[in-house]
Amino acid sequence: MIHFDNVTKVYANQNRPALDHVSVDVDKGEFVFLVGPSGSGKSTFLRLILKEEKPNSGAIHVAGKDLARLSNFKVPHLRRRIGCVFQDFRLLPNKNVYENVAFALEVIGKPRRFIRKVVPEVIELVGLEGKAHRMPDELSGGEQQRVAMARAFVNRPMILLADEPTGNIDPATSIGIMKVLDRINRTGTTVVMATHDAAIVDSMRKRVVELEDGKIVRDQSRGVYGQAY
Amino acid sequence: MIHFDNVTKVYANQNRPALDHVSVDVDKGEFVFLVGPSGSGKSTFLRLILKEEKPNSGAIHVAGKDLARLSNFKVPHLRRRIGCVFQDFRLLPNKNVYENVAFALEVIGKPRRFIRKVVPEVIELVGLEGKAHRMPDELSGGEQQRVAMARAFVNRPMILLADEPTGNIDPATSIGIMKVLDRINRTGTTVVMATHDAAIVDSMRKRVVELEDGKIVRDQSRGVYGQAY
Amino acid sequence: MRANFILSEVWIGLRRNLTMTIAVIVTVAVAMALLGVGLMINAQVGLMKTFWSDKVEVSVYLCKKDSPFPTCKATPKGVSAAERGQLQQQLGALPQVAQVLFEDQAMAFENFKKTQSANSILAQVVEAKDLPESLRVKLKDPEQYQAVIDAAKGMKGVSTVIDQRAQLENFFGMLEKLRYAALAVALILVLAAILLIGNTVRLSAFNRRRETGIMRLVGASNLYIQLPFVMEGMIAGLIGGVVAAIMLIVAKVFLFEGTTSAFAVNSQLGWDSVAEVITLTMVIGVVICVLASFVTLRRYLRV
Amino acid sequence: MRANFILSEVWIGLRRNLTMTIAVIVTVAVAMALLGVGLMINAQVGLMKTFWSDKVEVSVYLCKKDSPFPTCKATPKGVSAAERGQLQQQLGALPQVAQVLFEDQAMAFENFKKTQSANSILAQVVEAKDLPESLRVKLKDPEQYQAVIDAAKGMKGVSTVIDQRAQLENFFGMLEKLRYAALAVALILVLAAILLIGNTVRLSAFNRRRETGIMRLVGASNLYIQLPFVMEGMIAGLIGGVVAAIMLIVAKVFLFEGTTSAFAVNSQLGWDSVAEVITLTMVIGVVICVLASFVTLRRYLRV
Ligand SMILES: Nc1ncnc2c1ncn2[C@@H]1O[C@H](COP(=O)(O)OP(=O)(O)OP(=O)(O)O)[C@@H](O)[C@H]1O
Ligand SMILES: Nc1ncnc2c1ncn2[C@@H]1O[C@H](COP(=O)(O)OP(=O)(O)OP(=O)(O)O)[C@@H](O)[C@H]1O
Ligand SMILES: [Mg+2]
Ligand SMILES: [Mg+2]
Repeated sequence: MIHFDNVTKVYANQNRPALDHVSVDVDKGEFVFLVGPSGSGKSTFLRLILKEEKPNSGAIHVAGKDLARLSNFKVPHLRRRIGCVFQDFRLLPNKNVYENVAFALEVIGKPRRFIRKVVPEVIELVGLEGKAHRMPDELSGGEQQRVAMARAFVNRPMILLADEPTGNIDPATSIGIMKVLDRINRTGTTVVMATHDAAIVDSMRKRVVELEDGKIVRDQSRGVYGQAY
Repeated sequence: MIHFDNVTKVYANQNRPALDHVSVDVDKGEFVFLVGPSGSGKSTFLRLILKEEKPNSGAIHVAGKDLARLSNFKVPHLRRRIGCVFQDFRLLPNKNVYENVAFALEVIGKPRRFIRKVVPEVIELVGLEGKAHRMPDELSGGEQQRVAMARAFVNRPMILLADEPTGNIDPATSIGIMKVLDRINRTGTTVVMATHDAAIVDSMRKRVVELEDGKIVRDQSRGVYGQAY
Repeated sequence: MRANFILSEVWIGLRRNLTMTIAVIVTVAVAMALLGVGLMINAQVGLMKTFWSDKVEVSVYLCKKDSPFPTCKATPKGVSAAERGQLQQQLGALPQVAQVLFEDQAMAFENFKKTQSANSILAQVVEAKDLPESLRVKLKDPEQYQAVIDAAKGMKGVSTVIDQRAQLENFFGMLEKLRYAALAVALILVLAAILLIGNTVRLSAFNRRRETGIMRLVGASNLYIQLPFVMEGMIAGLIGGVVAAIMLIVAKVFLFEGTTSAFAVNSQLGWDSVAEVITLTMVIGVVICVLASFVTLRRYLRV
Repeated sequence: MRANFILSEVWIGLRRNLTMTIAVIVTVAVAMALLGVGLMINAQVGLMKTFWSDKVEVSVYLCKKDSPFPTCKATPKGVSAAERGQLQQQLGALPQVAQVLFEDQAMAFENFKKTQSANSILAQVVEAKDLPESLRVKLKDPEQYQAVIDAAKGMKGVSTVIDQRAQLENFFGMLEKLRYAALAVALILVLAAILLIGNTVRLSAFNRRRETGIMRLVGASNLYIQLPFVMEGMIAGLIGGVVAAIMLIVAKVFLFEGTTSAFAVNSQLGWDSVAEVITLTMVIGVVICVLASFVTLRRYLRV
């Protein structure tokens, strides 16, 4: 599903690469934890999958498509098949919770009837029932994160990328979120999740890829968070 | 240092209060963890201390001053004595790391010589040496959080408020940050920190105030994160 | 991509950026109204010029008895009817001349009284027999008066040749200046409008760069992202154009009708030319807005 | 709060919001230039009016021998020198009259030839003795001609009374229209400018609301937060004013000097009035910018 082949990414005006000759294969239906210290390149890895950034060298294939050869015109179609929870949420500040979630469906032209049915279900799934008409700045940090979560998987994407989806959520809610992610994963969706939450990684026992200074230092199939803790 | 007396805060257009008859006393030099599930009112509690929001009823005293009686004109002077790490960082997007940290000193009119000496020290303290000239959007999430941290305590405030300062940081770096906070606390600064990180709370053994639905459900002097985990 | 979703996005955009929208409307309205006034002044001046040019003739005055003009030395008794007929023929044969009419003393006196009405005293002191006879020469092309004057001056029995155009030249010079000034001001304003609108659209895009960035990451196509901006620009441009049209109609009624009647000119700018000007400014306004939007967005909304 | 820190913030703000700054400059420049032109047209029209008003006199024509005017029936032999002296005294005694001068036939002929120069034929046919004598009455206040005319008309030996003003009324009417049109356009533009600048400042504040919010939370005072905006507005306003001043000077040289010389009027707008207009527009421009900034920021930058 996701193939990184010797990928190097150096941001403009930086000398140290954010990703350094990284090669990974993620198969369809896998659940992968991306761990590593702050600044090790986890978010960069996810951004490359979305073609939000372009690699300096190496090839990336997502869903069978070579991203380097994908025309700008086709990029939106790729992104519609990938759900993404961003580290900084990226909610539309002028739309309420319902509209933010519905937006991901409206963009891809789903009929209104379908939207009306699915969106409330997903909002309930992340535990925000009754807050559908709040604006993002009327929500707590964790609530915003859950809206981002809902938006990412409302259109049942093939791949779900999650950048620290539990960073601002209390452990109890986190477990709820992880259960949802697990359920989504079981329906066949590939999940890649960057996280610092040792407890979650340890309890899930899924594949763990560890980055350090842009290099892969560990790739374990049923791993734990790591030694540091 | 911080006295909440029967404080209730209901956000505009909301029916459920974000804080519900809360009374707390935080003495000078104390270290307080604020815990509780997402949406329980932790950020609201911190915002009230900064007079970013006003309570609907009840009195708040900070550093001996009644906030209700503090004129708008005096608010900046209060804020200069309070350092704050926000949940969403709130860095100035057009200033680099050095300038962001220096800004807190320039606003209060510190001499340039002083700024040149202190700012690099603090940047090193949070582990961002060598990244002083990066812009915020060239930093990873955790790096941005540490810049916010540096800005909050560069002017040695009387009170330090921290809203999930380790939410986006890996455990190793988190421990470093907590050590810094502890050191600051030992110099006499009052620290109030909202967090979801059970491991940190458990390891520090400081006073823990737990909120739930805007009410204080626990106030323990050498507490742990809680039962949920 | 459902049409009504896009329309609702446009509507939300217009309302949310109300001040933006108003700014674009005001800019378009002011610039287009002034461009329109410039074009109308231009048309009016053109009309007046042709009106006057048509009226203008070369007057060839004939020698009277004992006329003191040196050219009349040859005909001390004045010009006879035969000589006059000959002159008339000679002038009519010139390639530039359309028509030659004879104005006798009675007609000259009539005309004199008409034009001198403001100065009633003169009308009392001048008699018909004091006035000279003349041949009124109408030209095919009013610009080519010089050749006719030169030719007529050399003819026998001609006392003096007067081109009425010379008397109007000052007036026309002023009108021309007015026309160029109006067009120059209008041009500056249109340039300013392009700058201001481009700027406004850019700010609008900049303000919403977060939103558009999110749209892109969620998989919205480029067209989908740009359409609301361009349509907002178009709608604002249209409204501005309508306001400008109203201002132009007001200008036409109060300014032009007033001024031209003061000039005692019945070469009024017709409503058809006003309609033309309004259509033109409207189209220019909308095109400016759409172009400014597109060009600006190119830079801001890259994938 | 160090001055050079604030200045550097202002400089950064101006550079970063370059398009904003340019927008404000263009708006101010265009609006102020047009306001200036409006004021200059206003001043020019005023000048021309007083110039002409000063020149204008009431001409009281005296009866000649056998004058056909019905009022001259009483003096069939014309007005004698004594009667003329009496008339002169009577007119001089009127409260509105400043001076009464006598114009004899020779002077009348001179003036006639001067004014009729364009129509050289008339000068040939009219002789000095054909022209009537007149008393030229200068008024203290040119507006109060009616009373003088009424009084003079009833006097014995007066054939007719002509107020030159009546002849100029049409011309003045047009000038007045021009003046009002220019001022109206200028006013609309100033209003548009206020709207546009207020809008631009608001957008600028809105763009930086995150920054200003952070400043407030870090403990920056209100003045400190607002000063850069206001100073940016002021500087942009000043630059716009300078551009407007240049445009006004160009207008003065090319437009006004050209047009007024076409009117053969030596009542040229002096450089001192131009300087006055420039100062005025500059002050208005800066004040608009600063006020627009302040009012807008009040709303946006609350604690
Ligand atoms: N736009 C950018 N320009 C320049 N450098 C960047 C940019 N974005 C990230 N970096 C740098 O690249 C490195 C990797 O960043 P990345 O965001 O991938 O880290 P991360 O693993 O997500 O960290 P965290 O856990 O703190 O979010 C960091 O050193 C960061 O400073
Ligand atoms: N500006 C606002 N307007 C309306 N409601 C708000 C606003 N800000 C917060 N709330 C609501 O108030 C409650 C408390 O919010 P607060 O941000 O204090 O929670 P929190 O404890 O910080 O949560 P988290 O851990 O998720 O950050 C939440 O239910 C939230 O939805
Ligand atoms: Mg990251
Ligand atoms: Mg919070």
